[in-house]
Amino acid sequence: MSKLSEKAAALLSEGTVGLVIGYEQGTHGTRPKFCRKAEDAATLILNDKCLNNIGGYLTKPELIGSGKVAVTATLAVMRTVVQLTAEHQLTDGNVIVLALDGDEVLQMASIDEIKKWLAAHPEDLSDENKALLSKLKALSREERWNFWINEMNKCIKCYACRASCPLCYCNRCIVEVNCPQWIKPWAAPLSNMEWQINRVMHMAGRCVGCGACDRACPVHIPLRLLTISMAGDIKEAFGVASGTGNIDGNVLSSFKPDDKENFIH
Amino acid sequence: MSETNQEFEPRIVAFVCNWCTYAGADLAGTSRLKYATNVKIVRFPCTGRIDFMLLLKAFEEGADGIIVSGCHPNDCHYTSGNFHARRRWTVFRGLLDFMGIDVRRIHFTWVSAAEGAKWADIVNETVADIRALGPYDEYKSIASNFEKEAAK
Amino acid sequence: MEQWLGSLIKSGKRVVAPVKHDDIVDFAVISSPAQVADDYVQTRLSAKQYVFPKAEVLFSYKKDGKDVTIDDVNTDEFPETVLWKLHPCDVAGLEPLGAIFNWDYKDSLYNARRAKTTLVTFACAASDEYCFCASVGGGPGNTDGSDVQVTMLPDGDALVELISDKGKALLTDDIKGETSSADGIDKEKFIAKVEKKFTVDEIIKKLEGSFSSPIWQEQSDRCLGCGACAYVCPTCACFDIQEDSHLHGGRRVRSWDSCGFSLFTLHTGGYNPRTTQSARWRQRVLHKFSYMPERLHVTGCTGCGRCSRACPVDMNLVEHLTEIASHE
Amino acid sequence: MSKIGVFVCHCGENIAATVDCEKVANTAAKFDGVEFATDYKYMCSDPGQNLIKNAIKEHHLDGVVVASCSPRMHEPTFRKACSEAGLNPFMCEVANIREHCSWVHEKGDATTQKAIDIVRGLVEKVSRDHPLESIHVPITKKALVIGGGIAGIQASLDIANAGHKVILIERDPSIGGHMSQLSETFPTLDCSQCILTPRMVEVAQHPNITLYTYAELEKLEGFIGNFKATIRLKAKSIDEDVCTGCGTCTTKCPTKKIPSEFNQGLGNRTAIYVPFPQAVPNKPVIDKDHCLHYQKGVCGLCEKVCPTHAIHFGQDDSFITEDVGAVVLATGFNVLNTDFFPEYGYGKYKDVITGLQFERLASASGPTSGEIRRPSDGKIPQKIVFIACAGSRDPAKGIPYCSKICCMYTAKHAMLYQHKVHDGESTVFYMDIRAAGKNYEEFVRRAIEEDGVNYVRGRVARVYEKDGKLIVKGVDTLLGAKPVEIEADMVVLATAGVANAGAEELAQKLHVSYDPYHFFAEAHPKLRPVETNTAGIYLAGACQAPKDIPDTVAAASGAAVKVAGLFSQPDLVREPIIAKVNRMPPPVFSTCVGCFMCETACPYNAIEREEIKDRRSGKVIKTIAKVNPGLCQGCGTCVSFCRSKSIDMQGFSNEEMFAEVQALLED
Repeated sequence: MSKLSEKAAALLSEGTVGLVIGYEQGTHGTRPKFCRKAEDAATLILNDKCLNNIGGYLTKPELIGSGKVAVTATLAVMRTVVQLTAEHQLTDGNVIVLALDGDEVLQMASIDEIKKWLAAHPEDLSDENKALLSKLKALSREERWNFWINEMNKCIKCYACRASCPLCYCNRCIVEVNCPQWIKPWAAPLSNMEWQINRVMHMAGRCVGCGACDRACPVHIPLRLLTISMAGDIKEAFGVASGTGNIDGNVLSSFKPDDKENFIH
Repeated sequence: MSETNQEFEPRIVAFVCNWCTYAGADLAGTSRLKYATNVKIVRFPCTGRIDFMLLLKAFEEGADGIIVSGCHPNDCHYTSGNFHARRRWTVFRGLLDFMGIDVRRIHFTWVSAAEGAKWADIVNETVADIRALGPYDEYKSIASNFEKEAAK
Repeated sequence: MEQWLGSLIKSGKRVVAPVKHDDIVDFAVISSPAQVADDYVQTRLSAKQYVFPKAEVLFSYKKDGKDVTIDDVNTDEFPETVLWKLHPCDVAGLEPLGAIFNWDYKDSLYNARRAKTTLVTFACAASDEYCFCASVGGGPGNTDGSDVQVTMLPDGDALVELISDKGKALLTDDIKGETSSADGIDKEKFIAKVEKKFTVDEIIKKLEGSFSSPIWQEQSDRCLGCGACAYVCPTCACFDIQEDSHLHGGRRVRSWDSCGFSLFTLHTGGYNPRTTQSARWRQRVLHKFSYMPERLHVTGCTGCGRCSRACPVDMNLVEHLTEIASHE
Repeated sequence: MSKIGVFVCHCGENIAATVDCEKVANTAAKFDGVEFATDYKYMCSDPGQNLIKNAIKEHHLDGVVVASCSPRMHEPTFRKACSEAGLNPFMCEVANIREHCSWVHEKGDATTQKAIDIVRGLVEKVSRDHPLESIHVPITKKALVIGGGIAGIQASLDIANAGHKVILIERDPSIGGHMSQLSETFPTLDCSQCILTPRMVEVAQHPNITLYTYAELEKLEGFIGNFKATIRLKAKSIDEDVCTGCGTCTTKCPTKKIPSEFNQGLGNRTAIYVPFPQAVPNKPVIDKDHCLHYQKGVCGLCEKVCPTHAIHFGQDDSFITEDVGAVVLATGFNVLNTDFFPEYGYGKYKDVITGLQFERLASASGPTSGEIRRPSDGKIPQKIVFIACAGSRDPAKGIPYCSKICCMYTAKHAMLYQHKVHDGESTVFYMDIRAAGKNYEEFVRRAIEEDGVNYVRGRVARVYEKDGKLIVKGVDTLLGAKPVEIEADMVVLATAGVANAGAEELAQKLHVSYDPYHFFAEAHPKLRPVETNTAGIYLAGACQAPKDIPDTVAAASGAAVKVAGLFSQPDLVREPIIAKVNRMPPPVFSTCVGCFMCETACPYNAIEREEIKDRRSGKVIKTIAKVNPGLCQGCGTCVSFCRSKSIDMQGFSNEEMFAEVQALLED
């Protein structure tokens, strides 16, 4: 049994936690794994192929119950825990984060510890993403419009982007508001685009950059580019990194009197 | 799209705050300044209240251009609504531009209660700019369709 | 084949076939035989959108002051459509779909579209580990429901089975000269093999009394509650009806919905009978393998494997059904 | 189905000259939901208003659109008219077809069409409006004043004299503040204590004022009219009810060498002490940090000598809570007196002192009984230099602002010096002389012309000691930057006025804004100078910015009037144009998920947390946001910020604004 499995099994058998959420090998790639008994932990794995952001499960009371829970965490999951805590969706100390430092299992129980670890392990945009982003930005506006409308035309409104996003935890999403009907519920280029604009705007300053939305999309719309582009804009305009669990307010719920305003006349 | 069409009368909606720009537009009226009829004003308590979705809805309903206007920084009746709005517009504008929506059609401006003349100028400038850009057919073409129109 | 397809396109019919764009293959209206994709196992989405669109207008209305006029959809304007290069499992999906849309109420829009659609299947040349048609009563060479079935032969020839009158009518004059008898060709040799992992009867039997089984929770812990599986599924028929209303008129629109969404069963009063994802997952499985066989006498699953391919968290239906079949 | 009435006003010719009002009314009559539409020459006139009222009754209207002048002009008029006819006033909207249409466009179809569009937008809005009721908030008619300097004293007395209860808390053992430390005051040179102490006594004796000295605000909860203040009463180690203030203890206390705060370190005090002879209350406290009993467990002399057994060692801080309706912040300021001026040798040379220390030297009650003697050797300085703007107006020191009072008190100091040391020589280095105030300029001129104070315009670069003299090196910019060097016996720095210690912490406790220098921020720099952004919390005096005594007293009276005005109402009536978090039946309760991002967006701290509990078990089911109707001012920032659209705004709801935008564009 791996050290990770041993640690998870121990936490469960000691009763420290009632649930360990981790990853196991699935039928095609890795997948989330829920361990409620020590023996469930035997198949846990944690490596760079673990791409689902399992931090999203932490906000589902039907899965979590009221006790403590442990989660085996990639950096993206750690950022998620930090951001969710800042947004009052998790209580600091109620989530134990298990991470790997080489072969060793790290157990982090406080947000400060996780933040420290994250600060020591910065993640930059992949070269592929950087290239795609600059390619799109180099296009003319009309070309970008055509590119995105083609993408939006593919969308079937399955909301896998929403369901896979750990920060889309609203009980009622704006698309389910019908008084007024902000966004038409059917799949159509305009309503698909409006949905994405809303989804992305709602991620402003919050997105942890895990890319779950993008990977979940069954019709392969490159959704990550939207949030990456926005996070870049935010960083440039306000000097704020997104998804870092700022407790003093989100980028859109705070301001500086001397924020840039070169587009306002 | 860039050809100038003198016949084209753009449809423009202005989203303004009650305390500065709405009052500034009132002042333009009491000063009997003349400006184009194309702009229709929607009154909000504060720029902080202006939901970005309302801008998209205006385009969906056929607006060719939009004005968003409120109190100058530090003049907000509610002290910071315009600061919040400014951040919102910064992020929103960047996203729209990235998605290829024509942000030249959205004019952001600060007009105080004393700037009646500025309001009249803003309206006339916006109407001229949008007239030069032409109708926003690109957006309207997707407004009621379930599928993107087949490429021609 | 290309010549035949070309003449079908020329005939003015709407021809829909698998087309590859970027890395995925999906059905699309084509204007040239060259657009048809090769070398793939399964389209990402099923062909159901051509009889049950993602969004469709049920009726529209105009308001003039205080007067309202209602316009029904003119079904005569629906195009004659040939669905080209379907898989047998695509066609299998139309049977449950038709059953749902004709159960208590005969859905005129569905039926009008379906009546104008001719189904040309290609027996599957390839399958993958997601495919399980054989376990749910189908097969890669199954001709049930097809109007025409084509089996590609190694030498470039094709075995064409004209199954229905609709299918026979599809054979254009210019192509008739190219045909010869197919006697003695063993189709099975040229098509993919799909293993039978369980039988529908086994599943139906196991599901009896399974309503309170812990298996639903165990299987669905990781389910995210998105609609991907339902929207790619050839038999899922849940829909929403909403208004597109404007000052001077509007339309009533039907669009896809999914029982996997948490608010799908939310009542106006605030009560939601399916509060957990496991209850929704159970509904999905029971609906396809219990309620539909019982009430509509069809299985709600074609074994196409699309749901498993689309699932972001590897909710693999074969794995889960196998587990149910072997569950004590 | 709505029954809306549309009333189009001609405004004489003001609208009718360019807009075809009849056409507007006729077109509106055909709008969906419009029951009645008409036009009239003057809708705001009595007959016009009666027209509206009668139509409401006759056609049972449930919504009204008046197309006329700006709503900023006559919205209250028309809403009142509707209300008189039995229609909820918030079911009336005003379409601005004068300022925004008839006055700014030429006569023509386009102008009439625009008027029609504006009316259509508001018809759609009003058909989605909801009747709203004004919000009534009860008021606890008792004020909390924080800080017992002249600002707090004045505010307390004014509020108390208006007939309301006041709780005054003061951090130090006595009220009086900085004003009690001053010798004479400009521009009249009357004795500070002589004018202040009667006020201090009045506070102590006022039946409406409860005074807590040696007390600090621990916590403030609630909102305007309904605050709950928790006050920490620091242990004084004496029983005030028993103590007679005889002073035996202070004379017997063996620990006598503690630098006196009151004398700015120029004199000493004991560990059990009364800060100054005129203190109110005139009863001692024990400074635990210096008391031998507390520090080493020995002594206890005061306890032995106290004739009334009032000494209580072992007393702990205690807490009281008070319900109050308003809070006045009067926490004052401080002067920079740290090692802020290495170039002037402050802290290094004993004879470089601050202006406040000079006040103590000049004060008859001070350590030198009012004689100007230098701290180092007690000699009377023959040459003295005053340096104005020590720190102020110096961005390099981080204080770009003008401290406002220094020009005047420096002139006063030089004048006092000349009055006391007739043969002395005084020099003032200054940047500019700012003497804007009644009799202020005359006062400065008097110092220069009558008392012979030498004013040199220029900055001092350095002060250093040489042969027992303080060498002041500066320049005279009026003489072409000619270097000036003065051998002084004493140097007085007019150090910058800065925010009081703990101001930032207090501001955060109270949720009031503050500027980068930790001075509290007023709600509006011109029109609301004594209010803060948090309703019910007011500002008095130098906690807002450096102020002299007259300005401080004026501000304090201003704040007191605000409090008295608030307390003069039976309850707080507010327009219901506020945000509201949705509530629905269980099990949903609300679509709010409690991310509380709105909390940081709200400029008024109006977002509270509401715990929804299981009725039987009391267990918290979820915590959601709740808008405090007393605090919300209705800006709507939270509404557009809320992702799940769980907050909406009454009067400008999402549905209303959405419909208006849609309708404006659908011509």
